[in-house]
Amino acid sequence: MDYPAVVASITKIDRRFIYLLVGLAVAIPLLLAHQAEVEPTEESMAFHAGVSTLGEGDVVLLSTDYHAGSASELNPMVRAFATDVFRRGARLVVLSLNAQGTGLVEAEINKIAAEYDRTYGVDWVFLGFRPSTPAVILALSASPHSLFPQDFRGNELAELPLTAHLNGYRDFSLICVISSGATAQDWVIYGHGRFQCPMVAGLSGGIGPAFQSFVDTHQIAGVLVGLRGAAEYEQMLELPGEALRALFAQSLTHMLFVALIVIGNISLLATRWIENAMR
Amino acid sequence: MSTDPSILIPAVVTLAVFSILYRENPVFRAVERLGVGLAAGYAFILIVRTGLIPRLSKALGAPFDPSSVLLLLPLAAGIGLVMSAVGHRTQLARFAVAGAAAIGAGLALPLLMQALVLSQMKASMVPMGLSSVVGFNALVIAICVLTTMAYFSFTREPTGIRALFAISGLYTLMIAFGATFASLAMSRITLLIGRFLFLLRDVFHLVQ
Amino acid sequence: MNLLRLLCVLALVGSSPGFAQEDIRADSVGADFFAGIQDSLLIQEPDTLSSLLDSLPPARVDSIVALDTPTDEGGFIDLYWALSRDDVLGSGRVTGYQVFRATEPSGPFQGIATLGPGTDRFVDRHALAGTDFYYKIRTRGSAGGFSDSQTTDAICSSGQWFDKGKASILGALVVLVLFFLFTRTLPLLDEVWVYPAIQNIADALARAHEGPTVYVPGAGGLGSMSTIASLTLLDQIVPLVQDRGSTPYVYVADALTFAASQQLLANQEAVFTRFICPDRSAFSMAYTGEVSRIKPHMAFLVGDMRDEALLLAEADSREGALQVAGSDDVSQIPFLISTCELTLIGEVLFLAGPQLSAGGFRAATLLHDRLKKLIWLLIVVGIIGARLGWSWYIGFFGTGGN
Amino acid sequence: MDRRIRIVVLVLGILAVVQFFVPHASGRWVHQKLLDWLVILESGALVAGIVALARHEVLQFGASGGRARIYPLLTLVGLGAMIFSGILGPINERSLFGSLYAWLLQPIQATMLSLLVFYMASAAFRSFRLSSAPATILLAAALIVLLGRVPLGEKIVPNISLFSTWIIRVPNVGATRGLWIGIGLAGSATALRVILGIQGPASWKGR
Repeated sequence: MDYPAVVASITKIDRRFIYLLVGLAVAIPLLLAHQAEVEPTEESMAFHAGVSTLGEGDVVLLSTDYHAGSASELNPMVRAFATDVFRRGARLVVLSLNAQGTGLVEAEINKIAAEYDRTYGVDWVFLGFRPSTPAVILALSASPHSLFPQDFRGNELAELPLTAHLNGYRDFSLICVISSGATAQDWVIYGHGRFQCPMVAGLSGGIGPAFQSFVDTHQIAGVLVGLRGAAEYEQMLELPGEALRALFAQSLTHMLFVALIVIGNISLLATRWIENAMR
Repeated sequence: MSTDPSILIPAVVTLAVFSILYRENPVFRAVERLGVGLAAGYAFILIVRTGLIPRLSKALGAPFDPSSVLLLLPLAAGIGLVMSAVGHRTQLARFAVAGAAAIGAGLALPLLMQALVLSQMKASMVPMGLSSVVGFNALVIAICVLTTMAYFSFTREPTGIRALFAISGLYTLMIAFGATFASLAMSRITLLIGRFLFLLRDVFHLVQ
Repeated sequence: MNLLRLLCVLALVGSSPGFAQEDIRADSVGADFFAGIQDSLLIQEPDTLSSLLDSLPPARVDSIVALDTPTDEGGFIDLYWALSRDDVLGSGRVTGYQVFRATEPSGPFQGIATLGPGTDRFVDRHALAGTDFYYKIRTRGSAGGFSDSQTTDAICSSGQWFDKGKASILGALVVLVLFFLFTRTLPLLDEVWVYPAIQNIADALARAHEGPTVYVPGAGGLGSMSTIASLTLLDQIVPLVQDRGSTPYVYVADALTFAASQQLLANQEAVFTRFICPDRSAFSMAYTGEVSRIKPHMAFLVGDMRDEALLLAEADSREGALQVAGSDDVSQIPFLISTCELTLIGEVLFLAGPQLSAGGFRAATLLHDRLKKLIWLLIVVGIIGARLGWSWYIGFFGTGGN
Repeated sequence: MDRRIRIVVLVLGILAVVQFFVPHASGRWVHQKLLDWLVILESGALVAGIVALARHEVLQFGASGGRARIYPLLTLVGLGAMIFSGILGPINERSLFGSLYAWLLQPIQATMLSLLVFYMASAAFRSFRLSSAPATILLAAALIVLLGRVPLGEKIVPNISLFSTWIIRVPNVGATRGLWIGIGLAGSATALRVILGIQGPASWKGR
């Protein structure tokens, strides 16, 4: 048998074959519909604890800063967070620092608000999107009214019971940032840095490790990281949702990644070894 | 299979985008260009219709406030930007850019110091030692911070003990980058799961 | 009345055995005598006792303090008080507190807030600056009874001109400015070591040839310092690239950055500056299309690169371009390292422009290294200080709430 | 001209720094005005940008021929459809504007980003190599975290999640903290130079 040729063919495998493997690794577990179980991490528990301090009537600022690309990871967090807030009788002011976020979030929260019998304008308000991230974060400190004279639906903010008397960060008991990356850093620097308001964050998986140091400094009280964070939060709320189910597919794809890295390296080492042996 | 257009249309474009995995093709290109136009238009409407117009109409409708005259300055500069976009270069556009950069820098300066420098410095100054897990971890973190900082040196090549620090800094960075890479892969996988779930559940009804 | 109070306390001891004995001892008679009564009463009739106690008003709030919020623009008053002694977790004796406010010590008092049990502070956010206010706290009990605290002294809120909590940041800024001025007085070294990654860029540029070179100054706005740094680098690179016969294409996602790069390159011939889309992910889509059309041989993705960076890098690598990437977003760096030939990690991105320039900017390098040395030493001292319990030293670095 | 720009930059920059330390109402007023300006400038620039984009696509449509013409046309169609539906009708989720988003834009973008998994898998196979000592360390850390963050990994290698959590909480925090300090320092030095007009718009020669 021609070993060098076999090994070489592994290294030069068509990338479309790898694409197919990835597709299968995601699709098959989804078809099996297996629900994973997870053990919550400290950071997720801290996130939950942060939300637990809310009482009846407290106002929470939720900033949903992500685009459609991260929706499958972050929408479950928004759903779980809104459910948690409404269950506690707290109220929600939502905005988005990504234009795309507006289209994703309003419908989601609307559904949950209906489920918990919450009225728009009294229990929650959607402010919409504004450009220039640092400016918006800083401007909310004084009052949302100058930046958002109207909400996303065109209502005057001064006429809605929830927002009529809002006067900057001191009126918010908690700030929750759900972000795919672009703005979480800005919230730490401009939002927490300037006003020291309690803040929790739901981050897409990729940026989680980079933000761990802000958790240690208490600049962020607690974080949910990626799909796993969302799944842990769902489990703590006893709210079986999409995240818990998707986690199984995630597990298998991780294994595929590990296998690919290992096979890639073994084939490389083998090629080198064979080359040396034949010389 | 679903026949609802609100499911079918997204399904078609989803598959059109996936077609790039097989090879470069005109359908993918077409969908991509359509997406660019849609995204630009979407952002434009949100900014103009929900942001600019209510603000301006409020400023015009409200009783005269001397301080709102100050808003005319950036407004003029903004108009200068629009004019330069259609080919009329004006000095106003230079003021707009310079002003925005200056305000941005001024706002950022103390906050960068606070959030990225002072807070992070303070967090490293905790009691450490080998007798407890917490102390040990704090020690490792402190060593990592100091070596990573030593890795970047711009005035002269690190030599001797500094070179040792710099090398350790490189290894520390690699550990952090490895961890981040893995988490990033994780987050991207989730996106794909979202799309597959849409296709398998909403379009083809293969899963509940 | 004293006897009633004693009974209340006893009931609490009975219902929660862990309740701090010190509290009781502190304001009652001798401990031995007390323990005797406790035993006899509790053993005899606990049920009757607690039902009797429920109908009594809860203990009132003591030591209420009103202070002007230390750093604000005026209009805020902080209230602190010690919890009612009946307010014990799980006992349900106290159902909440009510905050009352008046402009005269004799009233009329207006209720301004209702708070849950276990709350011992409140911020009045609508205390008109310059007006005297008087406060009292009402403790509400489970059976509808209540008791009012004493009225506070007059308190008046005012705005402050300096936020003392930010003194350390001001100190840091002063240090930065002083170092900045100091490094500018130093003579510039004739030969300055160039950081390897930056030297590699210079080498790569020297190998540039005809054909397009693509430059993306990040996808962020002018408010990000990395965008400014990237534009400085762009300014250095464009003439170098053009000298080698290559055409620079600049693609920008943020509108103000677009205007800025147009102005920066206004007197450069034959540079194509294009605004694509204000949306980061749509920008990366459009960029992919553009790159496959113009087929660059070199691509710079430097600046405020966030999650779109991966798509951009992937597009370039499919076209086989030599890629130089740089980001101050720590989470994007690993992937950039694995896909791009050269990566400017974090702070290197800020110093690439200054280091590549002919001389004037060398001061930037010097300033950065000196400041970093200072910080390094400050951290080392802080670590030793933490061991020795120098909280005053570590306090220097505290900023507000941290 | 350059002088006037330098003065504007210096004054605005210093105002923006000073207000940070002033809690008094006048500090808040300056802060509010500066932010108002920034948002208005940003909005103006966006309108300018969209105009430039449309102009470019129209020019490209005129310049290209045959099948290539369809691409600029599609961008213009997308742009026009969004803008007209957004101006003429409501912009809630049930409107034409909302439907264009939910039916076309949202799936296009979500799918586009999900393609990255495929690219990353391919990159993991091809370019994650034990080529040097640093690369080996990066690889090892990546493998541990990949295994440790999912329930299945724990079944293959017991206690790996503890180790992966330790990596994220300890060495990772140390390294990123070192990076953040450097970035914060370099960023604030850059900001100082922008305000003083040594770097940034005030230092550009222009025409």
